[in-house]
Amino acid sequence: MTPLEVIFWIASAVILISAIMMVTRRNLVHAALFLIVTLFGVAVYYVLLEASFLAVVQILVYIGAIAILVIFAVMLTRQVTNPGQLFNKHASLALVMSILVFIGLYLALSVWPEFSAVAPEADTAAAISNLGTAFFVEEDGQPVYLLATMTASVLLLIPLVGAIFVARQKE
Amino acid sequence: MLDNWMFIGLLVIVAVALPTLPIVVARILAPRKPNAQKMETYECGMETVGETWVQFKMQYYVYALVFLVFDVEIIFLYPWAVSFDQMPLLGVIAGVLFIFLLGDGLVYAWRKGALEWK
Amino acid sequence: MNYDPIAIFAEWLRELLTSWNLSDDFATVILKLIGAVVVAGLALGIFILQTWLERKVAGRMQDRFGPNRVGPFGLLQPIADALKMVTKEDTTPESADKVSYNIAPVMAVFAVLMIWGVVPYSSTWVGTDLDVGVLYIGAVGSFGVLAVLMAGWSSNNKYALLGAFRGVAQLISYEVPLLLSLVIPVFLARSMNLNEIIGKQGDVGWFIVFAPLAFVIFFISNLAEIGRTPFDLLEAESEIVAGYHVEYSGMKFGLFQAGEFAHSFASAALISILFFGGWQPAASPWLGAVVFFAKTTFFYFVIMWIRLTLPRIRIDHMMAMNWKFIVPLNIILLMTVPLLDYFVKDLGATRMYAHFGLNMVLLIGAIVVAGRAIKKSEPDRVRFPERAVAVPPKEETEEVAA
Amino acid sequence: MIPLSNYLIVAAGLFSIGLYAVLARKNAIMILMGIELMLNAVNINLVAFWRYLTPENVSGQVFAAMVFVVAAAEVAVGIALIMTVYRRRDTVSADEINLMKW
Repeated sequence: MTPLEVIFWIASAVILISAIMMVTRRNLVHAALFLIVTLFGVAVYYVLLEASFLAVVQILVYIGAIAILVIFAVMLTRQVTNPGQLFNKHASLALVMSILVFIGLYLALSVWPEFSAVAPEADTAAAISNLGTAFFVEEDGQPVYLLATMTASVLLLIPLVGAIFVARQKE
Repeated sequence: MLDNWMFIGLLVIVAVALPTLPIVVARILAPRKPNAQKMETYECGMETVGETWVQFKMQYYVYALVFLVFDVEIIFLYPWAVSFDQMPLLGVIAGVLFIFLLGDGLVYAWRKGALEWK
Repeated sequence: MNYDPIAIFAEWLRELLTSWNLSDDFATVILKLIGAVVVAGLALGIFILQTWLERKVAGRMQDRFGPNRVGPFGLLQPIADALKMVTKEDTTPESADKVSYNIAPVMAVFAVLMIWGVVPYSSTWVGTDLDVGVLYIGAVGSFGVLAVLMAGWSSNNKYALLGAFRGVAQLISYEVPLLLSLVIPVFLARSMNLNEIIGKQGDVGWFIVFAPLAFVIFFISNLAEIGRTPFDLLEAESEIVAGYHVEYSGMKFGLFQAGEFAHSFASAALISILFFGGWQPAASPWLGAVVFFAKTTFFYFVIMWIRLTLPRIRIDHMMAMNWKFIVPLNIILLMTVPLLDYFVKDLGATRMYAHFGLNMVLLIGAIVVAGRAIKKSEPDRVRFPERAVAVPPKEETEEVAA
Repeated sequence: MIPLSNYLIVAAGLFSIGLYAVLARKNAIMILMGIELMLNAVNINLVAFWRYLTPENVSGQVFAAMVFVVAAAEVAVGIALIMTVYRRRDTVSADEINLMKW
């Protein structure tokens, strides 16, 4: 096993185990902390896939913002240890469905010819500046994402509207 | 590039181990004589009343939301700044427009009073 | 002149390791591990020196001696402090969430130590040359926020939680101008790699001239991120006991303290790298490191100076300053600077003057607008009453005269 | 070298766990966290496809960035809604939020 493979298996184990831990926690802050561990593992994946920009953004956006937001929400709704039933009455059905989805995904992917492709040699260092041009430049022959970027910008206004909404509520 | 990240990975291990070490040393060296009063929650000598989660302002959450917006904006701004030399005028204007839209949102939130600390 | 002892040492060590029949990969891992230990150890070593320096400077500024009992000039004081910390009883409140409670101080130090992984000490001495260095610094900062939140929540104490909420509100608010102002040096250097940013400053001039406004914003938001006195609302010992770490004692409290100190030095290092050319103009590794640390110590001194001089800001003022002044100003800066740069980017020295001029215009405009807004919002500001003079009662004086 | 299949299988597993959280947990915040897991699984796939199939074209990374944006907006609005419901009805249990049912 190469060092890369060792890191890959450790990261996979961390991702899956902490995801399962997250789902089964009663204490929601603990669940959020396990979510953070999972997200960190995904960041390691991005590093292994040589998408260093996304790895850093994963930490910045997911751990730095989204996870903090979730923990805030847990604390503000005072539902840290939610009493009573953890799972709803369809929990066993949901478990069966999730496993079926996993098997279905696996079967669907395994017949795909590229399923066990090996990574080609590539210059991934240029990806960051290519990202910049991909986001903002419209070029012939290149895929065009300018519209998507602008839509993202508009989409980001929605949380601001949400902020106004939350701020204006009466105590 | 993975070589660089290997250093970061090792630094993660070291940076966790280094602060853990004094805690472990302190656990060995420091005295431990717990008693019921010492282990109480500190509240200026009073016994703590009620649960910890008492009324918190929604305002905290509002700031977190506005922060989230700008944090995500970063994804687009940094690659834009890095690849500015390859940018035609259209790209420059698109980027400025992108920032303008978000600044516009901030001004709107401001006018609607979301940024007031109450 | 470019004698590089670390490179020579690394080469020698690699040869030694491979002569023991270790594979090349394994030797690389060992070398990098040693590098990581050196980088993290250096940061902690600086922290130990800092505790002495900070108390000495604080003493001088407040007209007292500071530590002067242990060793010459009190230089051994940090060791005495460390011994005391380690042998002090460490209480954990009964109702605390044990795991989070113990992880939080480690994470607070972790977040700061990680910054040093990408800081270039000189042209060749650098932990690692990440091509996303600047963004990486922003990313590891989010672990600091997490540490505050975990410490406050796990203590299960109202004051701690209140402090944590305030602290997180402050940290995330000021992370916005921090990240947005970092775009400007990245933009000017067209790179996120810290060493390339420094190299670019050697070519075109230090970015403080190009972007004084970004520097001011970066400096202020860094002060807030450190959480020291003008912005120490997350501690605010006179208001909410001691904020999020009220329950911590002994070594764990010491770690929070270490995180704060190391963070202030790391911020000074970032300021000197991003805006003052880092190890420039010295090309040789030795001299570069000396120049870098001299600059960093200077900015660390400025941070200390501010801490020891200014009183605490009120929380609503602090938030208003961030969201209604710094962030809008930063957004305007981000919209105008690229537009200007698109037209002047090939003009050499003119480019520098253009950038400087634009920054000055924006700065003056912002000060004027903000001044008017403040006057408008607080028309009946509390003014000092007319100076009271001790006047003897009238009757008495008349009596005496008669 | 690690084949593409490893990443895809782990991503599928992560997706299924997220799906289970969404379907089975009562707490609405927990459901949002499950959605985050699912989005992360999707992102792993996008980045893995980029690296293994089209590394010369950054489309995969662009899509992943868009997923970040959508995830952030979704969490922000979702939690704002949950908090509003919590204030009105004093619950965050998805079973009890049945205003729209009839």
